[in-house]
Amino acid sequence: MEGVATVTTRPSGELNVSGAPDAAGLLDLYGQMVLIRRCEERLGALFADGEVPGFIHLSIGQEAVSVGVMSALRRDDTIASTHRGHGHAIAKGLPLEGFFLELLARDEGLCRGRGGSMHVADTSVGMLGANGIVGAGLPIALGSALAHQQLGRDAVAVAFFGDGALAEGVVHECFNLARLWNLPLLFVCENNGWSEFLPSSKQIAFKLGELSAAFGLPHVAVDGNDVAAVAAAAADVVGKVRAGGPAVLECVTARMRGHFEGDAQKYRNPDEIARLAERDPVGIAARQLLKTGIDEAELTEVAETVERRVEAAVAAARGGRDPDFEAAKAGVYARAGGGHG
Amino acid sequence: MEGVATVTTRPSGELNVSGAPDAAGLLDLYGQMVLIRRCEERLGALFADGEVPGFIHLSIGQEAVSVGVMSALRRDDTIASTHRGHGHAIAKGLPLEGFFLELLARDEGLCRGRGGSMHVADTSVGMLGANGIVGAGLPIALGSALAHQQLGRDAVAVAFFGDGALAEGVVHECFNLARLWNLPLLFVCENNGWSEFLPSSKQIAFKLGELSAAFGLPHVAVDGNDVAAVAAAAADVVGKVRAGGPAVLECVTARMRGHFEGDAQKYRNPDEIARLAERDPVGIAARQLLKTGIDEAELTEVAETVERRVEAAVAAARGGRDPDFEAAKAGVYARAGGGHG
Amino acid sequence: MPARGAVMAELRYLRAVNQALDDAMAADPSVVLFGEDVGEAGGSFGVTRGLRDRYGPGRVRDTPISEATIAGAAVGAALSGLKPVIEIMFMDFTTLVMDAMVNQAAKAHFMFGGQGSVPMVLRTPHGGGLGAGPQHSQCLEAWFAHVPGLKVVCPADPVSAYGLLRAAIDDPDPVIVVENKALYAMKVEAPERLEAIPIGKASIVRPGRDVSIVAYGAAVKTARDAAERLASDGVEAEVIDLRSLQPWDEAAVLASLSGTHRLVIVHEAVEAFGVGGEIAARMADIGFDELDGPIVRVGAPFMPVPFSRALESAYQPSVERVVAAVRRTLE
Amino acid sequence: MPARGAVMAELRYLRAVNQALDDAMAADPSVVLFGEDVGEAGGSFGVTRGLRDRYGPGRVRDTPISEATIAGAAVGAALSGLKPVIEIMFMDFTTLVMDAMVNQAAKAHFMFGGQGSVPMVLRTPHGGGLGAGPQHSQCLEAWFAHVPGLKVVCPADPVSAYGLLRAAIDDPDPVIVVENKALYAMKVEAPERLEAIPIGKASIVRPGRDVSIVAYGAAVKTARDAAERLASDGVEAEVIDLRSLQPWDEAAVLASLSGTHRLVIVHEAVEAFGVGGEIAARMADIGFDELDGPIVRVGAPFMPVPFSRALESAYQPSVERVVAAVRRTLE
Ligand SMILES: Cc1ncc(C[n+]2csc(CCOP(=O)(O)OP(=O)(O)O)c2C)c(N)n1
Ligand SMILES: Cc1ncc(C[n+]2csc(CCOP(=O)(O)OP(=O)(O)O)c2C)c(N)n1
Ligand SMILES: [Mg+2]
Ligand SMILES: [Mg+2]
Repeated sequence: MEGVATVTTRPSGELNVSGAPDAAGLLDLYGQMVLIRRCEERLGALFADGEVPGFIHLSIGQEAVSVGVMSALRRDDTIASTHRGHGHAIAKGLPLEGFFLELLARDEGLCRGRGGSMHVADTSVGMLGANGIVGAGLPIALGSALAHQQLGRDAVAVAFFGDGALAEGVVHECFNLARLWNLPLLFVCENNGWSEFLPSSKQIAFKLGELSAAFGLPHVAVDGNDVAAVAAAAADVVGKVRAGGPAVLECVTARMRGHFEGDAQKYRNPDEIARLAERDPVGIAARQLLKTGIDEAELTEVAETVERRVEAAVAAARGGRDPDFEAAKAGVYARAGGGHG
Repeated sequence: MEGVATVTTRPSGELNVSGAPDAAGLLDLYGQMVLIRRCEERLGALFADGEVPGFIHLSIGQEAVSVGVMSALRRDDTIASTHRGHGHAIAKGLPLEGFFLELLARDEGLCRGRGGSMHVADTSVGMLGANGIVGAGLPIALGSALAHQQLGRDAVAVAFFGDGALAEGVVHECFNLARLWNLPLLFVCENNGWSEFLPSSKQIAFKLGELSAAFGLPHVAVDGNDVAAVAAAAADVVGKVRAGGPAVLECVTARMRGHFEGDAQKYRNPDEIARLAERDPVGIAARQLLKTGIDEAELTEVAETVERRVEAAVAAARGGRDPDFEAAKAGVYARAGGGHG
Repeated sequence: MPARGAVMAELRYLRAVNQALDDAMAADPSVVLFGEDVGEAGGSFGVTRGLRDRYGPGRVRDTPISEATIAGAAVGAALSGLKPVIEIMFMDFTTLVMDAMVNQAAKAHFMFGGQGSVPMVLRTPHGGGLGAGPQHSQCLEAWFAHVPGLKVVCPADPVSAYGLLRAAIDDPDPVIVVENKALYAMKVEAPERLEAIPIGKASIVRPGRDVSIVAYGAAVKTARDAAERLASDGVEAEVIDLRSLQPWDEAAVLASLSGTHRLVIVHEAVEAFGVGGEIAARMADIGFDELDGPIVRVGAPFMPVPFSRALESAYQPSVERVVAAVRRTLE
Repeated sequence: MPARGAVMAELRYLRAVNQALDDAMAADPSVVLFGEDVGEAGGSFGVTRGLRDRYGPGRVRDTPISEATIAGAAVGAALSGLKPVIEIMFMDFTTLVMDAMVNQAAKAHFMFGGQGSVPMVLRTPHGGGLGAGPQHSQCLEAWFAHVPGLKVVCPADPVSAYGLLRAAIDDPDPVIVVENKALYAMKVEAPERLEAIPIGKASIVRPGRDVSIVAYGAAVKTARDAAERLASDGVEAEVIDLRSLQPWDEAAVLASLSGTHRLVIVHEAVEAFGVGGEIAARMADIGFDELDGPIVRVGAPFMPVPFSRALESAYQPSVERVVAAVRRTLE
């Protein structure tokens, strides 16, 4: 199949991927992963304590995908995310305080408490929103890529989605249209093996690589728990997308928590859960760093810095105001007028 | 790719396909094609004269698909059709008078004048409806296949669709689900090269064979203008579907008329139109028959019989009543009750 | 049909739905369920728990995330001898099944001239109050009620949840059963026996002479609470639980209005262009001579369902707003 | 903005839409069009003819048959600096774009807390009269009017078709422009200049003192014709063309009702749970004291749009039915 490449990286734990970040770069990626991890752990606790309303889907275990892919993007590149979008949001550079303020439903939050976890957005950094509708981010990213192309910007758009989302027809429509219009659009599938409470193998009858090939989309598969590998693959594929059109990046990863917080995961084999720690992307990166000569103390420092940032954001969020109802009601339209009924 | 076969038949004009019908069988298929052809020509004229309301999409040039596929089906097998569904309907055995009565919007019509061309149906012969919504027939056929499977019937369901429909996401959803549940479902793509006024190559970035392979669906491609070839391929693949699960049959054919009646086809190359006659499935079958020793007189007789049947049906249709409005209004539900507002 | 649950001391809404599915499947082998996670996991809200074990993986099927195909397949299955009951996890996701429901399910019986019918049920929960935000809380029933060929019911309590679902499954036409996430935990004392409740019939849940309050779904409780509050001021409100939205019980509403001459309509859905609009419009026509005051609606304001608790509680129809509405029409 | 068409002697509805697109594209390079066959073929109804040649294949794009992606892409494009105008060939096919329009386009500005907006337009023709049958004739505008965050307009004549579309394209929010297949051929004497018409404002197309007839789309002509007929009997009907359905001009309707004290509402859509329900309900509340007779609606009966001419012409709102409705409220 013309133009179709499949790349699979080495088993995690070795920092040997061509084009991979150097030690300083890896430390930076590591720091971002620790940040996301800590944010989500903290959110989990806040949720359990009733401080976060609604329901939240944590991306713990999948941080390497967010951090690795985003390391290849510029601020003017755009992304459309999913219900499991905290990692994408933080890695794309959302202000941490605005993020926590939003998750705690405060008026000072990024979305002024109207959206919450499933709708976090920051258009100023090209983050076009988490999304509560599986698959709905893809056409949004496609439209964004169309805007980049049509307005002569050399930006790319990235659509994140899970393996379960592959069952939604709109995903296939987007593959087709991206190819037809040769859009600067990268499809990033976070293949964590699950779609809610069922293994996605019971829901998806095909391999993404083969599907991509049928659509004439270059497909790159990477160990999504190895941030260096993801970063290297993303740097390569994003460059190609920017220059020459759409591609698919499949990140094989693992959901270390339940589908949502509060999910007891009775459907999951305890062995599988037990083995998850081995694949922890934060641990993998830590081991890689230690091998390069970085010492424990530096990692501890990263953790401490992150801890301070996160606690500061949490404290700020707790101090936020409840949003005002009349103001919210007045904010349905960018330009109101008439009586809406 | 396991379980995937691609069969391409010889160029049309030779009756040499293994499992192909014998001369008597071919004459029967020929007769059905002539019947569909004549019905549609007659409909075109009636439409031009204002006797058929709405708009109609003729399948002239594609009769071999309807006749060939249906020759492999039983009465209890079910089909879901498209906006271009006259051929499917007639080949599946709809009563001709009821068909014309419907197209002329009569109360005695198969759908009592409520549906018309795009909604012709006859559940008693397993014809679950033409459809005005591109792609919408596929899930209906899939559900019908599910019923066959679940109720332990050994019937199959067939979903007809055009090449343009391949852009609808629901088609891909159905490929996936049919494979997952191993349903007795045959997908028949009538690839006529056009989607309304654009070549489908400008709308579809993939080859159906490759897509089918990605879904693990056996794919058979056949010259859709060679009824013997279609019949042979259908007999084979329907047998496999009945025994063992879903498959795709791609019939490469040609739309000899405009997208709908009244379409001046300015977008179409006159050369292409001129060359269409060579591929006329009725002509191809006639030449095949003549080679087997059947003589012109027999073909003429077929034409005359068809002519009489069609004219009788047209006459009957013209004699039909207008449907009654109150009766129609009372027929929205199978079980009414309460005031619907 | 006698209920298995006849010995239960209390009945929860969620359990009533489960029982209705169970009883319907036991009674009729052509009833099948499919939807996302309805099988092994027993449903995202736990509604279908135990049914896959009881009726097997053929009759209770987990589907991929393909709503359009789930609904479209139900149409085809219903045309071919099954009685499918599908679950759409949140009513907000019915945005993805509109073609199947509106262009196919609703119209088949009519547009095929009376051949066949589409005995399918689409179950889906609507409603807020859980901080689920703008894409997981919407009440979109007015869309379906506008479509000739569909029927729509919305049970407000466990007994109706059982009874309306049984009726829906028995019905030869496509029925949307709108459940309510916030009501799943609601419990009542279990009745002696559970029975189907006819589609199209309202229920007077509290008699009264001064004003008629028409409500459905979670708003029935709000209306009852408002009626209690009003009673302490000497205003006797009659509360009508519509139960069915399409067809809805015009006769019952008109009869009540003829006794009270005042009408308030309450629902959780957005007020503008909502179900209450039709009821009000109809009564402003056929009930005009009975009206002694304006028809006042209480519904959600014209905004998406907000995430924050503070916003969402101000957003949802409250007892205070219903009381104020009643006072306004009595002025 | 002066119209190019200022010299035309007559203006057709179809041509007015084309002109609005043309002028908007000339004025603003961020306006792009996409949809099925809108490019090379100039649209299934010919609305976009010539635009691809004028503005190039980048700004006027033919899409595959992927409605959900067409609409969803418009949302993403609108969030990223374009002003997309998409065409959905028949309003019946908007069943396939509900998620994009309702869960994405309508909510983005609100749920992102005011960041960005979605300046997209979805153009689509509704309406019957062409024998197009149950899946190619529906009027589904009430669905969209029920969704906070969307705006909906429905031009009844060529001048409005131009003006409302220009306003829709200029608008920072998502707007559904509902055209009418049967009106595409309608022509009027061309005005001196064509201008944007503000969204949310109704137009009194005929003054009168005895009854207010509120209509939109093709029903405006029916209402006018009915008014003429009534005038010959000495009944002076005021005819209001709503033009915008969301937001709709409550003040204009109330003002008219305050003069006439009688209200009839006419539309081609199904009456039950249709746009007229909201107008009636609102007037039965805020306009109650003005009402001297029942509010009567004239819309389609509760059935799918039938194929046969005999059925369809009985199905569509007629002058006779409007006259009868007026007589009933005057009784
Ligand atoms: C259209 C739609 N259908 C169903 C859901 C409910 N739902 C939320 S997440 C999810 C599973 C998604 O699986 P996947 O895409 O693999 O993402 P993951 O949760 O594994 O990150 C489902 C079914 C939804 N939000 N939207
Ligand atoms: C959902 C939907 N979108 C668009 C249309 C309009 N339409 C009718 S036929 C057609 C082209 C279909 O092409 P194809 O599937 O190849 O069938 P063919 O007409 O070639 O038989 C289109 C776009 C429709 N009927 N339904
Ligand atoms: Mg997953
Ligand atoms: Mg075609």
